[in-house]
Amino acid sequence: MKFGVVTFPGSNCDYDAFHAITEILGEEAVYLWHKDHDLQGSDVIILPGGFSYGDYLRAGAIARFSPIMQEVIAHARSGAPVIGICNGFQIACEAGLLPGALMRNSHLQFVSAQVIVRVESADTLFTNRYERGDLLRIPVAHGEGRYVASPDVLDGLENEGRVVFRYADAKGNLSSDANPNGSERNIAGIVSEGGNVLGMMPHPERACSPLVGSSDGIRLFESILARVAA
Amino acid sequence: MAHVLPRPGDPAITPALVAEHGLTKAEYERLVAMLGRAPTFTELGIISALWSEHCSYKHSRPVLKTLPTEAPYVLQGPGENAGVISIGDGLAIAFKIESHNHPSAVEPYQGAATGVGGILRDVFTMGARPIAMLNSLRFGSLDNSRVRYLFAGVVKGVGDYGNCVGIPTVAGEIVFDKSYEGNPLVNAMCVGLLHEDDLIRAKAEGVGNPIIAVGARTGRDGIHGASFASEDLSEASDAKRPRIQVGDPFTEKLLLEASLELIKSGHIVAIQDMGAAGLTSSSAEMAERGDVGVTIDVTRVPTRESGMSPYEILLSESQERMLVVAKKGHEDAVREILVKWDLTAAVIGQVIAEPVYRVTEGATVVAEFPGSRLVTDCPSYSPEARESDAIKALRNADPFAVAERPEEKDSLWTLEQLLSAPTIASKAWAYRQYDSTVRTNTVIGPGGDAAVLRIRGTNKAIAVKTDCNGRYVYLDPRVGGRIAVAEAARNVACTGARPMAITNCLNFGNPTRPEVFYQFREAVAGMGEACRALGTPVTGGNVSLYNESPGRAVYPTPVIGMVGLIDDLAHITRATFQRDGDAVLLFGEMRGELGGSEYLATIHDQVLGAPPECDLDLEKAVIDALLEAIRAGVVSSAHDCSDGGLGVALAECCVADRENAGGADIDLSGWRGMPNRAVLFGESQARIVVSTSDPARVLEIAKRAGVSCARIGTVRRKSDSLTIKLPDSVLKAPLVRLARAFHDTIPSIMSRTPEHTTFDELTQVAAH
Amino acid sequence: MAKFRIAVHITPRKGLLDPQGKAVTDALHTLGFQSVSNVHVGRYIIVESDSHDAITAEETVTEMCKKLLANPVTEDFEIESAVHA
Amino acid sequence: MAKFRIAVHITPRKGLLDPQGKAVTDALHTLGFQSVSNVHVGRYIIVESDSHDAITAEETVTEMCKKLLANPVTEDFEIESAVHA
Ligand SMILES: Nc1ncnc2c1ncn2[C@@H]1O[C@H](COP(=O)(O)OP(=O)(O)O)[C@@H](O)[C@H]1O
Ligand SMILES: [Mg+2]
Repeated sequence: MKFGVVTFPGSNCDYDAFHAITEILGEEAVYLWHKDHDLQGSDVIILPGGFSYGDYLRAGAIARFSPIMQEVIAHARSGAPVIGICNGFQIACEAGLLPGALMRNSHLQFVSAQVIVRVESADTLFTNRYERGDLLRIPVAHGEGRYVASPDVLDGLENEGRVVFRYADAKGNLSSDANPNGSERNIAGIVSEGGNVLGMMPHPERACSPLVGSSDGIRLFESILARVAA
Repeated sequence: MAHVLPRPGDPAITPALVAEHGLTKAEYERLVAMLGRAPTFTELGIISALWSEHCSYKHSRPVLKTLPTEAPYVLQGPGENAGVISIGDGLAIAFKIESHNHPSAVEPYQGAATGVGGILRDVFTMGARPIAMLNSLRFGSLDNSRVRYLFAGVVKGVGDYGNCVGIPTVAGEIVFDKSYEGNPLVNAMCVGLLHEDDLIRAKAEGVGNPIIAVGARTGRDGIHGASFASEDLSEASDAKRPRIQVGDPFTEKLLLEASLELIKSGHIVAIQDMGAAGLTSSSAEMAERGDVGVTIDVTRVPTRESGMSPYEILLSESQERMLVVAKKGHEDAVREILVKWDLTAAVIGQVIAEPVYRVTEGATVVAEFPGSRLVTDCPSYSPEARESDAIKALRNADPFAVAERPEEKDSLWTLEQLLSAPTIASKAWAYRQYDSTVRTNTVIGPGGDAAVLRIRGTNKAIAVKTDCNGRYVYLDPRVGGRIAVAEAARNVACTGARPMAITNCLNFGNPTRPEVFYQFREAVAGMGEACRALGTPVTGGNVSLYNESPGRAVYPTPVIGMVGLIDDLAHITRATFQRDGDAVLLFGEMRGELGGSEYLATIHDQVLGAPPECDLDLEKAVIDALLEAIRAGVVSSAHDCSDGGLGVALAECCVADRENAGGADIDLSGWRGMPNRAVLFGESQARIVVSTSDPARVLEIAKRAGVSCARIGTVRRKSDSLTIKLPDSVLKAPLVRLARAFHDTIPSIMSRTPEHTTFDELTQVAAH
Repeated sequence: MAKFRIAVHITPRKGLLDPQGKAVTDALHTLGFQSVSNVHVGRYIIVESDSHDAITAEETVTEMCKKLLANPVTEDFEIESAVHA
Repeated sequence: MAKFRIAVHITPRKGLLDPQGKAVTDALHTLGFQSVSNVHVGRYIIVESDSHDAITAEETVTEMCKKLLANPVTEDFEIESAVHA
């Protein structure tokens, strides 16, 4: 399968995503330059972390208008897989591919830490290789990761099983201490109505080798392969 | 030589103006002699920047020359933007440390941020991709709200800039001491990775080659930052406040990618950042290194504001700018690469055969100096050096004459006091704001003895750390200088790395004061001794003098940035106890030295006594023995004894990794006749706490190396306390109390302060 | 064509948690400003733009707000009348 | 005592680099708003505070700006006249 990793001028996790796909997953990956209009036949698009345009004004606000995003949005609307990680999540929300918004962390500080996320639904395109309730150790690194949306949107997400990951403690409880940014209902990741767009603040691409602390992120990428293979 | 006339509208050169530019009468006469005439205003500005301490090293150069700089693997020593060492496999590491003390004292957030930006550029202009940032910070007491404000602002500035550019900040040190109250130290270090063949030097070459200004436009900010960095902090710097620079990490990221692409493209011959003294020093330094002449037309420099004078354009310290010497005819190719990254490039001059440094404003010459003498002919001083009698007296005072406090009967009380001393306590409050995992090379991040980064495509890793105990250097500069290097070496060795080379940042007071210059000379001498003994040459660094707030100099603080190499990923070793039942061993000798200790400072508010002895042969032997044991695969953890001595080191081995805290049973009762406080909190050097599954093997390795090594206990992962048998009592320390003291202190101090919500720290932080 | 300055106020949606506002309120209290009951923190954006007349200038800036300057999910915006720059 | 609302505008000091303003200007251009010549991004802060009269309220807020709300090194601030909340 072919993964397209979008490189915005200020992306800085594109490299990590690229290596996770090629080295760990052993799949093909290409970088997609933000000024191009060509997805180069990618099956899966990754909007990587970073500071796409310095994240001035609002994280992701400017990036969503770059040329490549027209193609990415079309790709998503056609039902094809798109993953927005961290800054990519913010861009996906700004672009309307996912509901809600990501605001400044409630404690107002950038937070870099290994957090635990609980798998809330294991039958999505991105989590079918996990079990519901699995606790994953994945790093977060962001200043604007507090997920917000109107109560009815939040209820909708929950009722439709579109909340994929929540911040939890080592025992799996959704305590507020386990919530690194004040996200509503401890939400760490959601999928779109069609289930083909995933947005999450934690960095699965940074959790693909025990050498650097965790390999819990690998199965997320494997899930996509499994589903498409099936 | 062209005929240079004063520029209409420029102020006339008066003694007052000369003084304002920080030039002494003698220096002015030197300038006139060099020119054979009176300088123009523009020329005066250029010289005041180039002859400032920061750029000229006029007080430090002769002393720096005494440092060892060579080893077979050193590819680039001092003299370039960064030092470079080979790590095999055709790969090399570029690294450099630099200070941004004075700007940070005035505007902590921007001061620290632009400090990070500057050192990043020094590294990627060598052709290296930055892979890690470190820092070394000094502040006054956190009880002072201004200090908390500076601390919060600096940490946020360091974090936001590195986070945005996407370079992990992986290690550093933070020390709090009254001596830094009015003059914090902010040193930033950058480490980069490159292919040996991509190494490029900032050396102008090739007559006729175009000189191109790249990156951000030139504004009026930071004019005379270089000379600003060379003055005492005082009202004078207040007046310069509006001159502070603002950093733009986003542009820096573009500049980083564009520069690396330029270097690979082969279209350029040299590249250098416009750092201190901006266009002036970058162009002059490149011309000098290449021993060629240059001519620059300021009207071609892209400016942010209209009506900027040549003086302003030459001295502006606007950030995120580079100077490039391209190959003639490749201008468009260069421009193309920059356009791709939305950056501008403007040809502003060229390399010429005539040995002059010439600046024109359109057709008119506004400044001209004879060739490279501009850089080489700067003044050089060796001021008087005399040790202060007061400090000598302090050193000779007997630490054991300091009476114990009644509370000390309970050693747990003392241990908790030390663990919660901000200098010793966990710095997670700060490094949680640093992205330490981006680029996924970080095997050991902040919190360990040293940070460890794997080198992709090899089975190797590097270990990096910054270190300096200014209190030791204050009490005995020679010994303190040695210890700074030895401790840094020990720290990287604890992770399994062979110490390779250092960069250094010499933070001292006003060198024209004899007691300060004595400290400088002696500390550098001590560093040199240690570097020779440990085989870690100096590849570069930076000098920051005049670190004084009215009246008082900061502790002399020669910060060492050490790089070590791990040949096999399997050798990577952590600081905390790992396996239940492991034997706990102590490498090195118990000398019970309390002089200059954290114990005296924290518990008794005393800074006195001779700092611990630093036996460099022993240091080397201990490091070698430790590395042999690690390579033998029998070491589960290794942690060196530093601030707070063995007691604090053992506590850290148990609770530093809070999620995986575990206990241990330790027996130190063998050191009879040594007071508890000396056993527990003495800071004798060359000591390392090791846990191992095969004590016999480790003891045997130590024996062969002639290093004393003793079994002092057993790891008890399931126990809820650290138990230490002392000569005349038993210390039973519940892990929860140790953990609370160590982990909760700084967060609770910082949460009771409003300062960390001041708005300059609420400036853009975004996601990642 | 003439140059206009248009000021825009962007404020967090009512009802949304405003940690900045709260942090500042607390900070002000600690600094001794007890009389403060509430603080709201928003963005203040000044756009300098060429236009035929003030009306058109304001319309254009309204466009900018809808498209980029404000996030419809979390923010409200308000445009001050254009003045000659 | 009465409750007043005081609005404060905080802007980056002239002459200092304004990366945010520059980024937004560029973005607006790519969005087709070519007529934009310049954008400055600052903060808009509304303080609700009890005070005897408007004058005192404004003086207090000026104090707040000097102490906390504005960065004396990099920013300028401007206070609008207090209104009854
Ligand atoms: N303490 C030091 N020891 C060795 N070399 C030093 C020291 N301080 C400065 N240097 C070297 O002098 C040169 C100029 O230093 P510096 O002015 O800090 O460089 P930059 O122009 O990047 O600021 C650099 O090559 C640096 O490595
Ligand atoms: Mg440099």
